[in-house]
Amino acid sequence: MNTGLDTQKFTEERKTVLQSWPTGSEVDLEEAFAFHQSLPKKKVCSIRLQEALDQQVVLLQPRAGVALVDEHIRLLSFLQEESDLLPTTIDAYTRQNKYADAQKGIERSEQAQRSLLNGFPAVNHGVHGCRSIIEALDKPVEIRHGTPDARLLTEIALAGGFTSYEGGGISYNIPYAKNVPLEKSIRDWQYVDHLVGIYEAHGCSINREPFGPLSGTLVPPCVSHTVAIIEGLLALEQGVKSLTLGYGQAGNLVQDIAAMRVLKKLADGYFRQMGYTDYQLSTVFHQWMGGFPESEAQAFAVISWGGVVASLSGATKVIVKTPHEALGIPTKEANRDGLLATRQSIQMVADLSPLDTLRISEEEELITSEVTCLMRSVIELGAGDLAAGAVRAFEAGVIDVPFAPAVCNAGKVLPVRDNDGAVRLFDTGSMPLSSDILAYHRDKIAHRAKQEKREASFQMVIDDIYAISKGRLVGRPT
Amino acid sequence: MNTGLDTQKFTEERKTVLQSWPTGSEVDLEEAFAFHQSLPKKKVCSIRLQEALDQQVVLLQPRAGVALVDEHIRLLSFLQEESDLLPTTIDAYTRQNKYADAQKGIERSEQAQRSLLNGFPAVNHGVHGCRSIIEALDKPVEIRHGTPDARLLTEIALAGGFTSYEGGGISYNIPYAKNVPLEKSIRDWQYVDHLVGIYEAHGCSINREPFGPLSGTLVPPCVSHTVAIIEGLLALEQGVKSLTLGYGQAGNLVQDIAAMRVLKKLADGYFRQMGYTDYQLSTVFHQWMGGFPESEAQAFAVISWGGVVASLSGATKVIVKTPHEALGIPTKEANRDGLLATRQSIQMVADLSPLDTLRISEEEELITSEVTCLMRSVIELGAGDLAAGAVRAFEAGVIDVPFAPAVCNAGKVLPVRDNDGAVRLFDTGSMPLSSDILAYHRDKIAHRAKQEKREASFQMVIDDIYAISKGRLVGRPT
Amino acid sequence: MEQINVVLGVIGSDCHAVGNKILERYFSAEGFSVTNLGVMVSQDEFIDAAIETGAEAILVSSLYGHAEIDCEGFRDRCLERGLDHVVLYLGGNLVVGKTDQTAVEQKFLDMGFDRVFSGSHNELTDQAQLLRDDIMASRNGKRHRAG
Amino acid sequence: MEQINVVLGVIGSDCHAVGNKILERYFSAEGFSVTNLGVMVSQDEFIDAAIETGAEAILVSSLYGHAEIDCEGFRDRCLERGLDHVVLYLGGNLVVGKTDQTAVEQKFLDMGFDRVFSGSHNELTDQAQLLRDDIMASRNGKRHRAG
Ligand code: B12
Ligand code: B12
Repeated sequence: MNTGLDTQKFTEERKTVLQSWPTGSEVDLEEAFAFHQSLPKKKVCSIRLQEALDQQVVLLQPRAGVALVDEHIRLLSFLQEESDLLPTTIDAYTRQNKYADAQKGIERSEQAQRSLLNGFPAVNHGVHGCRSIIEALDKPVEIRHGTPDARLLTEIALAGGFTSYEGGGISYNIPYAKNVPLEKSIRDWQYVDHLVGIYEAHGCSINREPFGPLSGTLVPPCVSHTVAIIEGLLALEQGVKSLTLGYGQAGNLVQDIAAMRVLKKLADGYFRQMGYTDYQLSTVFHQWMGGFPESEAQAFAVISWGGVVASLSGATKVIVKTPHEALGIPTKEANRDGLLATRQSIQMVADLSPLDTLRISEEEELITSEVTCLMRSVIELGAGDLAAGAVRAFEAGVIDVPFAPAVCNAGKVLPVRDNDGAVRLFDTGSMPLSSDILAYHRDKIAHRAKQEKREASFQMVIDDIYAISKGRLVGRPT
Repeated sequence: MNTGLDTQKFTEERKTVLQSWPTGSEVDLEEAFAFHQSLPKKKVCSIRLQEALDQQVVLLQPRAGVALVDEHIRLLSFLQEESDLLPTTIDAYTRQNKYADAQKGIERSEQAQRSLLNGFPAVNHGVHGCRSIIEALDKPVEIRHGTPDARLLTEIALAGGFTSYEGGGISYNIPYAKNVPLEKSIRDWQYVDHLVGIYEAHGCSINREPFGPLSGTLVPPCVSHTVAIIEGLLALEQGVKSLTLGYGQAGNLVQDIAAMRVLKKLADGYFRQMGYTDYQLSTVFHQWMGGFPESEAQAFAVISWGGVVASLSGATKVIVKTPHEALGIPTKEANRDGLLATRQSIQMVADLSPLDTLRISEEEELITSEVTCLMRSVIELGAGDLAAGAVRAFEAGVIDVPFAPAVCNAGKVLPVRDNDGAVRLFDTGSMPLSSDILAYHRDKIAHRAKQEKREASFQMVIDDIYAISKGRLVGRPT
Repeated sequence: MEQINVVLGVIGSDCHAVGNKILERYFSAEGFSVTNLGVMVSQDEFIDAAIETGAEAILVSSLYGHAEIDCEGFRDRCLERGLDHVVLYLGGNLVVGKTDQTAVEQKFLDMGFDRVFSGSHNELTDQAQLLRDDIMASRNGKRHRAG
Repeated sequence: MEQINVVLGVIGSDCHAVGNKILERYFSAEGFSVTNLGVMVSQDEFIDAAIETGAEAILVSSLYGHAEIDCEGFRDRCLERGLDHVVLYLGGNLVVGKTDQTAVEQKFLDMGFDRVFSGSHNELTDQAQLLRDDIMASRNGKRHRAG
């Protein structure tokens, strides 16, 4: 299945996709290309990313989405000043293709005069709804969601003028779905990437961003990096040209800097090895994606630390949390405050030359070896078909995302922090890591257990899950 | 003048001091010793500091002080939960010995039902007022002020049961006064230290903390370290046993960590060299002391970064700012929020092993050489009398604090940031630094000037002064 | 101790799995026999499982903000399907946005939930004890209704 | 350009020196002849210096929160001492605590200051121009009184 999709089959499939909800009929590709070509440079995501790459600055992007178009435009206009890139976060019904439920949410939001949806239902609002967003704003806007089958959403969003699109067949299935087979989501995302490829072929640049953080909860860098590299390769194969690979802050400074530094190196290595040379690659750092503290002051500290690490790790962009994170969808003011704190943090450390510690280099080597083990296995399992390799890798537990809801994920791996707070593997499940790597993880965890005078256990994992929300990185016994 | 004060002269002087305001008559030393000896351990500052030194944790201390006793107790009780050490910040009239003005402030505050003073007028409230504070709280309380002649305030505060006392003959003159001769303030602080020595001799532990940040504005570490070491030596000579030396965050991670690491090493070196062995030495890191951004979200980022660096630099305690810093004396909620953000920041990085970068070691060496140059000159100028050496050093501009208001400070030195954001010397005035050090500073500044395509100038200094309040560390041209 | 069956899950299109895994472990460790349906569970799936296992309580989570829509009519549906005495608990981030928690909890109590735990940092402390008590009360025909 | 003399300083027991040094530079660069009294200046010291130098404006800073007490009666004192036409400016953190800035400014305008710049991050942009205009108006007997 790992090939550029067949054009004729794709065209047939498109018909069905576009017919699955009335707004599908609004999509007209030729007209859409013209719209994209008419966009001013400042609204095109990949152009803005290139500037950031050249200038080595970090771009800020919030999350935001509400039920109604006008309200959503007001929200984004408010956030625009403090953002470099804008989002349109899609609601959870649309993510599950429940457009009728989304419609109910729109109606009830109109009645209630407040958003009852946790995001913007782009399919229901259609191409015209999307266009009014793009037209009203002065910066690139990205669709951010979590949709296993995003074919219709992509059709409408791209025709609607969005120049950047988050997601992937693995990263938008494993953490976001329960019963969707991985073959299906990967196939549906090949459709998405193929469509993006068509836009690219017509001179319309669409940035694609696999979702790095996965379950957002103690994900070891080697797991999310492997997924990011696979999704990058799958996208390139369909003709994608602008890629942003992501990583969710794990919390330990050394591990986070190392992870971000090798992410780009590793990806470039695999991309070139597979024969791709004509692409733009940037990185995105997600501020802490796990449970937040309820206190806004403490949340600001978490956000600020995320800003600092985004900058120290050389990310191209950072996805910004808000002081309301633990409580609910943020008000626009809380959202802006997250941006303000993040920018201040970034700019206070932006002038610092890269940290030159030995421990960062060692951690870079470790992650590189780990990813090499996993990728080797994925490639072997695929026997020339990377998509098939990915599916088999998940079946075999070669890639195993902690705390993910999807049944196609083995769920045997258990991460826990070491004494320095770096995420290590307590139970390595079936991940084919070399014996010296396994020993390294074991030793690191044993060291912590000894410091805490207790056995490493599931309780220690739970303590680590709660830790940041209770005010610290490592969940020590009290 | 640099000797333990003569007991008889001291006793005579005390009489005059205690008579300078009616509440002076409340002081009874024997009764005060008994009160101190009756204090539970948790209220004694040096005991709490020793715990922190042993456990290698950072203690948090806010600033707080209002006009009226009850209101002040309510304020500190509110802050107590989130603090490890408590403050009593003294108002600016008391600092200038204007007790009559302070009295007016008390009366007007009673009328207005809000504090019209920027701190707690301890002299006016007397020993009994102070005692009610100490009795009402469960943690050590320190007097924090900025008083060139603090003799009466010290008498009342120590008799009142405070177990920690900030200030020094240099650090509470140069940044806080205009026309007070340095001989006089140093002499008056020898009185203070002598009194502390008497308490120590009677088994009552009083922690002494020279004020590290000085003008709080681009102070090069070598300047504040030299002052801290001199004040430490002057205090030890009068019998002080528990010392906390301070440093104000300069903003560049490498320079700040290096500065904090060498502060303790250098001080221990000079103390031992001068024959002192029986003392407790801890350090205090002040979160950013210069102008703050007005936005509370941005202020939180500054505060959080200060918390992170306090922890990474191994401080024993940190003095915490609030999100209201740029605007005015904080509400109690804003004050607590500063503490919450700081503790979250500290605890998120507390588990990280010390950073092992070469650049930190190089910066440590630089600061060590600089301080060695300055201290050598001070000791030479003193010819056996350190206090005299200090006075002459300021006369000669050997020590020169940037942006200080005191006329006894040369005011020729001009600091500016280098391209990494470290504070360097643009105009070195008359500071006797070796030629290679001078060349280093010159080169670093030239490098920045080149990057910014402009000459280093006073405008660059001004840009740096404003920078943090405008959202970044280095004041680049826009 | 006698076995008490309960059903656990995350309602609607909600994929938040972390809290669910911890809740399963907590209530199991506290002696309940837990049927965990995981994430993305519909009202009918909850009720089917409760009937099948003879559960005395259904523990519903909703994190993603759509509880108002997803939980509507849950109690009625239980009654319709013959679950007269089942204890209904709800927890998580129940509405879209930061809101006054007491008002939020009242809204869901009015919908027929027996207890509501809103706000995210819901430390698991005495919830198992409350559940045991509520189930006992329900057996004696006194179903607890807070508020 | 003709020389205009102004007096600058920080009032009361206030030691904040940084802003003062920048203000000196700013107004000098803008062509005023500035007599900077530095920090901790009493009302009478300001007035003495203004009389001595024939200053047409007194620029007062107060950062530390005691402006309400320190500035009381400043305008009357000027009049008493024969400074009928002097322009009075005030800037800094004028009251204790974070407060509504408009109300604060009004309070000091009512005290007789011609312009009040409160809040800390007072970017120096058009203050020199305003001062020149106000001094001209004052020469023509029209003393500006905002508010
Ligand atoms: C991690 C996370 C994710 C991960 C989830 C990975 C996974 N599959 O599990 C990812 C990144 C995939 C994700 C996705 C989304 N998320 Co999310 N997510 C979070 C986050 C940061 C932490 C959740 C968590 O794991 N906490 C740790 C666990 C241990 O705590 P818990 O889940 O709260 O559960 C405890 C308690 O609530 C309580 N409890 C829960 N249920 C019950 C029931 C009973 C009976 C009892 C007694 C107790 C109880 O006990 C649990 C254990 O202690 C929260 C914000 C936060 N809390 O900081 C947002 C949050 C829950 N997510 C949110 C949203 C909106 C989404 C999305 C819709 C995306 C979007 N629009 O931004 C999608 C969801 C799509 C979908 N279909 O559901 C919102 C919900 C908003 C609201 N309610 O107003 C939150 C609050 C963030 C925010 N402020 O915007 N998310
Ligand atoms: C650095 C600093 C100090 C240093 C000062 C060193 C020195 N000698 O200069 C030290 C540490 C010594 C210090 C001490 C104290 N400080 Co102080 N300090 C600050 C701080 C952090 C920055 C001030 C600064 O230099 N800013 C940079 C300069 C460039 O800006 P600026 O001073 O605001 O001046 C500009 C504008 O205000 C404007 N402006 C000012 N005057 C005028 C006049 C005119 C006519 C015009 C047009 C414009 C104008 O233009 C200036 C140049 O741009 C501020 C808080 C902040 N702003 O972040 C607190 C602050 C001013 N300090 C404060 C206080 C209370 C004190 C103390 C009393 C201690 C205490 N209780 O906490 C003592 C003062 C003792 C005394 N006798 O005065 C408070 C004042 C509270 C209030 N008003 O409600 C503040 C606001 C902090 C706070 N939130 O509590 N401080």
